Amino acid sequence: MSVEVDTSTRTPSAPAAEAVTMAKALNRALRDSLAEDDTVLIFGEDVGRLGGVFRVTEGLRAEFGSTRVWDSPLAESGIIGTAIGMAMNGMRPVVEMQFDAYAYPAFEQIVSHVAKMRNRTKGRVALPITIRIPYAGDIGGVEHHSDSSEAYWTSTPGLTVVTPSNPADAYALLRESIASDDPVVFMEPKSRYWMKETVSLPVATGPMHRAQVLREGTDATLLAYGPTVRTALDSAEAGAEHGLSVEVIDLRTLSPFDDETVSASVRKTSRAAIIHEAARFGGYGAEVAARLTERNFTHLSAPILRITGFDVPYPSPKLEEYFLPTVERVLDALESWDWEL
Amino acid sequence: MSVEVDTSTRTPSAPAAEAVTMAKALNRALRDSLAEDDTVLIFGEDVGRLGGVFRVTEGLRAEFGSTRVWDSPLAESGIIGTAIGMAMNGMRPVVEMQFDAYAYPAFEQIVSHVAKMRNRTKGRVALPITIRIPYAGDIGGVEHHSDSSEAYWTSTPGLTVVTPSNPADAYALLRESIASDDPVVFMEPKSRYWMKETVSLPVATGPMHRAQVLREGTDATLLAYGPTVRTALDSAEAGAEHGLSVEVIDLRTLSPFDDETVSASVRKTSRAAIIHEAARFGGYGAEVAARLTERNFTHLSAPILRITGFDVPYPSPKLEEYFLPTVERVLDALESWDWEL
Amino acid sequence: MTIDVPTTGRSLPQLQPISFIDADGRLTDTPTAGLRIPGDRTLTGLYRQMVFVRRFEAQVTHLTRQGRLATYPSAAGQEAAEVGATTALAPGDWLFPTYRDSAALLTRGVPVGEILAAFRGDWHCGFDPNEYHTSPAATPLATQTLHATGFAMAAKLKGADAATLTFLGDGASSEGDAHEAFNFASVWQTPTVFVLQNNQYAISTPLREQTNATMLADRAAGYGMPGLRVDGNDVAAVFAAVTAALERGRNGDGPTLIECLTYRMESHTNSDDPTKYREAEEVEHWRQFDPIDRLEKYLRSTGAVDDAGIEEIAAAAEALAESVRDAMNREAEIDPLELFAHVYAQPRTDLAEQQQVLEAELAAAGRA
Amino acid sequence: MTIDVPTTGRSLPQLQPISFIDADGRLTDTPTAGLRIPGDRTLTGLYRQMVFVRRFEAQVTHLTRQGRLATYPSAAGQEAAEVGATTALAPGDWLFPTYRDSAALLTRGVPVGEILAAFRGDWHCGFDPNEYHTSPAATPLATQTLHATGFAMAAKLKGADAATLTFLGDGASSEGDAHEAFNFASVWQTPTVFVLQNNQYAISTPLREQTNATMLADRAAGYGMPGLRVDGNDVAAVFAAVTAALERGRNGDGPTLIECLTYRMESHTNSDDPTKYREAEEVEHWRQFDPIDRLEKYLRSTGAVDDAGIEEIAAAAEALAESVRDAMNREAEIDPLELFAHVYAQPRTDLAEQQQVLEAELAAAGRA
Ligand SMILES: Cc1ncc(C[n+]2csc(CCOP(=O)(O)OP(=O)(O)O)c2C)c(N)n1
Ligand SMILES: Cc1ncc(C[n+]2csc(CCOP(=O)(O)OP(=O)(O)O)c2C)c(N)n1
Ligand SMILES: [Mg+2]
Ligand SMILES: [Mg+2]
Repeated sequence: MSVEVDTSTRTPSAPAAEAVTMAKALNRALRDSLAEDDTVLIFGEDVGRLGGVFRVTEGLRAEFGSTRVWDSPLAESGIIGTAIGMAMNGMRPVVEMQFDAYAYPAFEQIVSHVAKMRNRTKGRVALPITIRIPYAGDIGGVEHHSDSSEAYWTSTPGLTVVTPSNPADAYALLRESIASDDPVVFMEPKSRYWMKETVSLPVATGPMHRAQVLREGTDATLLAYGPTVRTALDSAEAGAEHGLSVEVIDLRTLSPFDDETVSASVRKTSRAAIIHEAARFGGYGAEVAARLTERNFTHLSAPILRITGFDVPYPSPKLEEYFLPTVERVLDALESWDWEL
Repeated sequence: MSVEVDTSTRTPSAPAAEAVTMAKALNRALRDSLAEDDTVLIFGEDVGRLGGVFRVTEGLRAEFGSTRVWDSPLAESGIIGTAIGMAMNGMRPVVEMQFDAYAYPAFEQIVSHVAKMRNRTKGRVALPITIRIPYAGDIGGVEHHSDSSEAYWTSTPGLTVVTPSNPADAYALLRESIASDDPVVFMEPKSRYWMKETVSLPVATGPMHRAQVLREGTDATLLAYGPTVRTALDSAEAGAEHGLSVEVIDLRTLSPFDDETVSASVRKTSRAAIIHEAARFGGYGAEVAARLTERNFTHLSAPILRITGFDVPYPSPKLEEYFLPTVERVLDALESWDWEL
Repeated sequence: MTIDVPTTGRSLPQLQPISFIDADGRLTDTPTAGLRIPGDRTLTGLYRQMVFVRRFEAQVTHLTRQGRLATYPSAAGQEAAEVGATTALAPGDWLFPTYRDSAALLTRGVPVGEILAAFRGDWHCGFDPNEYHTSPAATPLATQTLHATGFAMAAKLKGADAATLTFLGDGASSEGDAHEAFNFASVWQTPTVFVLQNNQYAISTPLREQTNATMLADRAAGYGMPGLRVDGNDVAAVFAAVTAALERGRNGDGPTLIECLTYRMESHTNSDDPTKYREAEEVEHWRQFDPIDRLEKYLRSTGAVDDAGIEEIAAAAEALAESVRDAMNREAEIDPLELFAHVYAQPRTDLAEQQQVLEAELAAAGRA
Repeated sequence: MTIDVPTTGRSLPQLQPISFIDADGRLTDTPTAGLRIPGDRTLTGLYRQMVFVRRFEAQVTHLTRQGRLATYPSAAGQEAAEVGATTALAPGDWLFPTYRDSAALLTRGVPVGEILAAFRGDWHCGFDPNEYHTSPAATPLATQTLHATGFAMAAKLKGADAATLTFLGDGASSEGDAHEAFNFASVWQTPTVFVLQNNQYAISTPLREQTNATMLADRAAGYGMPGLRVDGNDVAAVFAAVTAALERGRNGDGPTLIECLTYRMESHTNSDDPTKYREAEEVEHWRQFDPIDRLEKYLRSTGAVDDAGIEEIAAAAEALAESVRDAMNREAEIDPLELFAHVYAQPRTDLAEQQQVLEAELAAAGRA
């Protein structure tokens, strides 16, 4: 099942539609940003000659030269820390953390500086940095290559956290993130890098921070982002076979949360579940469940469910299938609700 | 108002009760652990000669010598990383991160190794490390000296997260943490370091992972931990003046969560709020609200409320009072509930 | 085995700290690695600024003891490093200071009230970094060394003439970020000068428990970067070394590490108790190396200053101290709602809602 | 200025890598910093193990291409560093390896199936660290250097005779953790040997974009620690240098940094494409420095091995390769419920509940 996104109205000059992967869409977004704005710089581990281990920066060094796109020494705190200095000097650095567990050495720079510089200086120093982080699992990666670290970033005031689930959004959200004057943690779902969609790039970019209803329904709302959007759509399809009309929302931006779109859906359906790969305890789903309940308590006929990875470290490849939230797990959750259909 | 904890039954050899601060109780716990177990080691920034910037390790280097208690070079990743190696070699290191924002340079070592070593090795390598982190604000500290970082640790599977609110608990929980074969992030509420309680140390230690009902009530439950326990107790007292019977629970252990104790209370009162200093979005309160709602939905007559710091970086000293959850903010929340008394 | 690596200038710094003026105010005969002593006019300016800085530190420490500031880390004793290094900067260069470097901010022209706003608890950074070409003072140790490197890299990419200077302490040199900054700066050949103020202590931790190296300047060789050790209490040496290093940077020759040997004469901050970890004699020992005394002696010996000049400077320093008292006597207007104003460029509904909560609380308390 | 600091042995390593046997199998006349060439019996053992390791790497790489392993980073070309360093360890010493060091694990006696469990995706670490005195192979770069330092510190505190050895790469040397480990080890004078395998690349990033230093061994001076640069493809040099460094450590003389100059002959892992960032000629160039060829020539020249001996070793290596195939043909039994078994020592209700969810799912799918 492929995600159908209506791109017809978003296309400015109607370039030819073609099947592009998310990796390619991201690559195109970087290319177009580099071409339009001289202050955009790309550096990090292996993003130059190699084009990144996921090939997202492929060809950019060749096209823009090694003063716009280059390989840095291997040190994540160094990458974020120098990006901060460049941003203070008028640049818009776009940096890659090779895998999300490898953003952790940069944690202090991200949390204590990237997130706080604007506030510290009463808005006088903006840090328009985009931190690209390939995240989540389902790629058969060895330890530390499949973390879902979004909760660390979403619980940090000052950061904007974005994650696309399909190529068109990947393009639009990355362009918007780079153009944003706020620092953005841009999380790329690794398992979706090679997902193809027929789309005419460039798509027009829209306002940031909006969730998107991908499928309408009336019985329950499934909330998902990044890698689990596909799971949600598949589950809605399977639910339909059981007579359930399930609405699916792709959150797209995790921080801030688009209450308007999501609460409207939840008030309509009265039941919702959030699906993510990360462990449940203290995961992003906790915020989603808590705030939806705060805002829609009397409209709910069941608690907001969290369908997530287990509260264990991300497992080795052979155990991934048991860890990751599956369509079956979603359907079990749907069934657990007390249906009075 | 001082916290009354019944210590009579917990005292083994009934030493004389005296007024001790939390800092002193922690100091005594460290002392007793060092005396009882040769493998206990204390090192970190300024924990030796100076006795720590909060004097929690005062006198320990003099008593146990510089091979048990010593000053390390100034590098938090180095401190945690070497503690890991020592633990692999049979030691029980107790290390201090001087302020919680200064645990961030050690984030990778904590999240990728401390939390995961046991699982990685199928239980063959345990890391009985206690990471002491002074946290939270209300001490007039300059930037980076008042963070509440608990959500980062509680959302990491593999870590146990503990925080005392009073001297007796400080003693007992620290002893238990050091004795635990699991790594423990031990969060010490800075604003409570000088709080005194009349207590006979050593108090007996109990099983870990239990919350404690500090005040019984029937109308609503206030959940708190560390620095906000005092706020909760004061609010309950103020609530009583308005005719509300408010139960107060000190969570004590944040991960795991003591569902038994807390759910029993929430089912009784049908209304609950969690109070913490950290920002709301993605804060620990989200987990509390989400899980209590999942488990007690039909027993709730209102959503679980979160009474927290705002979603902004921790402010400078002169703005602390506006940021921190106050008794007034708690009372406003209590009032917001639809009371049919 | 053939590996192409540059081998020029591969050496460790001289053991003897570079110094022009000794503790008695006389010219030394220490080798000075090609550096030349600044002229009397420059030295007189440096002297004047050191006197200002010392008076400033004393005044602020005093006000802090009175409870007018939440906390204060004084650089008393380190005036030569603070003033010598900062004065070497061109206006277009950028400074990346730490919490210890209020003296550098003062030298950079930041108004005293704006310097002290952070320590008084008004706001995290009280001045406009763009106006003074000076980054907010960093508290998380060594993090600013990477900002200085990145800023310099951007300057280099733009073809701008700006260099950057960052201070770090002996303690901070142990943090991973310091290493990463040295390495990035040297690989990228950025115009960055790392001024390592080795004041012998990181709070209570003495140098010998911080490093086993002969000197911290020895680190530089491991990055293919020049390293210098200077007498950090000789402002002439500091000024000359930093001026040359900035010049090197602007010429495209990359970064330099300069270790300034000095001593923290005061406690770490007002809440510290140094009697727990160091002897009074040690502090006394260092008084003989005082940076101001020796320069005064030297300038008197060359005739550059006389009693009248010294008095005029002292009087100006008094006026500065008074302006500090004045600034700290005026309470700053801080609007609690500013809590929400600067977190994001793009407004957020959550923050607007929370601002309403605070507005209601303020109204209820009769404060708004 | 009087600062008490040790000044003994303050120097940079010799430019010429320490080497006993050159690429043609002849004795070199390079100065060897007092090290002596190991005897023929030792060298023959090292030769044998290098042949095993090479066959092992080739076999595993082959199986990975066939899809039997999820990923594999081969150390082909680095056999001398892997084997020379690891063989120098006493059984009671501890090894702290990285993902690149399966060859070291093999040399340490870890069964092939247990080495490969992680790369096959069975479990993160397939062996019992306590049994082989070997830490799980670390993937987060340079983190293990601190573990090795801490372990050695504990050994020192206990008065135990154990030393530790940790491998790190040229890329990993740029991480903050490497710096912190060098510093902690030297301040604490722990018995730790840092073996830096400089194989010229960190994935695609060449050495010259990783460091501007003449050599990475130059880092050592900045920590007051001895640094050596050895020809990492001369197993005699690696073995002699590491043996001496371990001895130093055990004698209480602290850590040593040993840079082994070598080359990664294969791609970074099977999913890498090195044609994007290096020329085939460069790889060819390095073939002439092959660590096995030269030792074979040398041992033939001394008469320590002959055709028969070489054949016997090759045959044993074939048997090893077969055991690898066998091990990879046997599917490991992995119980999905083990997901929950090892996270905590103290059981948790949440995990018990979640285990029930998985049990129910398995039952529903007819799998349990
Ligand atoms: C990352 C980090 N860890 C710990 C601290 C707490 N701290 C503040 S100053 C200090 C000592 C710093 O010593 P040094 O770098 O020598 O500078 P000095 O204070 O002597 O100027 C410490 C440990 C901090 N600010 N940041
Ligand atoms: C902290 C961290 N950042 C990034 C990575 C991703 N990564 C794995 S291997 C590697 C290159 C390492 O190069 P080097 O240290 O030279 O070792 P080699 O692979 O050459 O043996 C990178 C960037 C990682 N594993 N850990
Ligand atoms: Mg210092
Ligand atoms: Mg390498």
